[in-house]
Amino acid sequence: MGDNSEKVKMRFLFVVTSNPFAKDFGTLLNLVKVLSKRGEVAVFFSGNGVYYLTRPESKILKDLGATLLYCAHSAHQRGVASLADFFESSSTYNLSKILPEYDKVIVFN
Amino acid sequence: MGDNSEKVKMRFLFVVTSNPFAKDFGTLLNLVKVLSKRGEVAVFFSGNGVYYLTRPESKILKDLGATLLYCAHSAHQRGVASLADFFESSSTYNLSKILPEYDKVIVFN
Amino acid sequence: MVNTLWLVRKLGDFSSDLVDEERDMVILIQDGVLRIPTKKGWFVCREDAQARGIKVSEHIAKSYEDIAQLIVEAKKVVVW
Amino acid sequence: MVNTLWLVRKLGDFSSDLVDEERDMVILIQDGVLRIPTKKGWFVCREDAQARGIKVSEHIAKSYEDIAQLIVEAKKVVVW
Amino acid sequence: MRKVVFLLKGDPFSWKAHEALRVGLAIGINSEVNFIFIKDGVYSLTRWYPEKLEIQGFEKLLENMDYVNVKLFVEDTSAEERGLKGSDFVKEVNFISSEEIKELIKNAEAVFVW
Amino acid sequence: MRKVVFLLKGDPFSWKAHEALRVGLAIGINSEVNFIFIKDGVYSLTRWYPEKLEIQGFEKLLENMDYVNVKLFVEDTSAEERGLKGSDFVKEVNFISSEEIKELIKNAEAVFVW
Repeated sequence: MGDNSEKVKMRFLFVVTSNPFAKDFGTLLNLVKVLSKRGEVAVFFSGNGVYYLTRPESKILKDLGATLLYCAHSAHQRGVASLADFFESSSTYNLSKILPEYDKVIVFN
Repeated sequence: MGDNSEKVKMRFLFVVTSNPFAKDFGTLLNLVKVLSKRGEVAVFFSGNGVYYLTRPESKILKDLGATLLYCAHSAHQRGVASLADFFESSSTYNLSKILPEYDKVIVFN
Repeated sequence: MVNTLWLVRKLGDFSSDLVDEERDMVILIQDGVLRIPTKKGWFVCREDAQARGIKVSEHIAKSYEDIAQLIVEAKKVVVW
Repeated sequence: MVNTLWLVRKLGDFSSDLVDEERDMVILIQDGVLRIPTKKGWFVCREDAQARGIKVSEHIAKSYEDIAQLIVEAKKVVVW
Repeated sequence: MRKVVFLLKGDPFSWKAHEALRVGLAIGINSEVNFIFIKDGVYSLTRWYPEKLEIQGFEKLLENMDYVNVKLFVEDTSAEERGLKGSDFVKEVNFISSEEIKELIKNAEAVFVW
Repeated sequence: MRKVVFLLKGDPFSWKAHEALRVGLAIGINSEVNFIFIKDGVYSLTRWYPEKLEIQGFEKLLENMDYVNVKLFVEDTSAEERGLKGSDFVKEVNFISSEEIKELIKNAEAVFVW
């Protein structure tokens, strides 16, 4: 993993299933901030993580340049809809497909 | 507390600040089920508890006859709106006012 | 009469020194039922144990109906 | 090179026997910083400690910039 | 006035702690609240920086506690074990023993555990 | 195929455990997943009744594990301490020691802790 870090940008994938009004929120922000300077960052929200779709401060992640994906199944189950157009509807199947394309996977459950 | 239980119906107040996709959900359901046979039940949702407003299964609580209140401030902060008309907008100030009217207070944080 | 009815969800985290052994009652609920109590005045929620496939002796089991009655009778309830 | 970079949020719950003392690094983050480590290879997130008003010796402090660099260099990251 | 006990037992730098104080402040308008910090919960009252943790500050809530029926307590052994003394807290607090907490809970009509 | 380890360490009868299995199943389509149950997490694989807990059942997820690259492991001491043996689990599991878990984590390219 990361053997080509000098040639191509390193890619970081976060998977977040914890609630946005919990302690992981600040940690995620800090890590996305420092890692987005070192490569590409994507965050996949699933489970209770889809509540990030409704927390206004989630925009900071977008402003840092991160790609924001969410599990449509989890969102539907929780009656959550994204009001923001910068969250992209996705699925755990898609997570499975993209995971091997990332150099580092960082999981907040 | 509860001295007049034979004359008037006993009143039970639940305060819930935990997430609906957590273990308290089933416990709350079970307790509301057995207590609503013994008196009046109200549930006040605050903090992460306002996510109950979006969980479809919350309707079971209503069907059991419980009054469902929520902290409008918490809901606003989380970008949560109730799609269901059986949740009544309220506040912690109102919680403060009504608390002394209840015989038993049961809190799930 | 029970003074405080303690409903305990997480045993590891519970400050059991706050329990008044003479007048209180403790009932383990949720995943609290995974640890069977041996103390006097401590019980296990029957349905919560059954739902988890945990066997509990009848003499320390309390049903939700029992718990409701205890809530009515106790001075107050503390959920830990 | 670090094999596994462990970011530990809850120390009480952490299975530290899974750490490879030779090749891994442990950094306490979030409320994990309330317990100052004494083991070799264990560090504390500087900003997380500062935000909580906790003082940490410089030789065991790692900033978020340090952590980012370690994430880049480590084979993988485990958040506990 | 109802006698209510609040027990904050952990997660001192969190939205949960914020919520505990916010609800406690409100309940204090119409009830008598003994708000007790135990275990890691005692850190809530120390000097820390919520804005760095994306959490709303507690100052306003703590300030307003003076105008309602809320009394703040810190468990003595919890403070001691963490090397915290009176001057480490942002507000004047009352130290209280485990035995006294037990007594307050015994006499309470409602208890909120956070 | 990426080598991925899943560690479920608690909350066996929860939406969190459900989510762990759901995500693990999906990841197992394109990666090699070693899904390890430790501590109270081992109860997830015993006979219990999710419908009584307002949780979706795990049967379907566990059944489908056979069609993807997911191998299920139960830590031996965690099972032993809880008096659980092979026949107590709803699926055939592999028992694994703490040392072997350490080895799997060492060789993994990504680790999901639940």
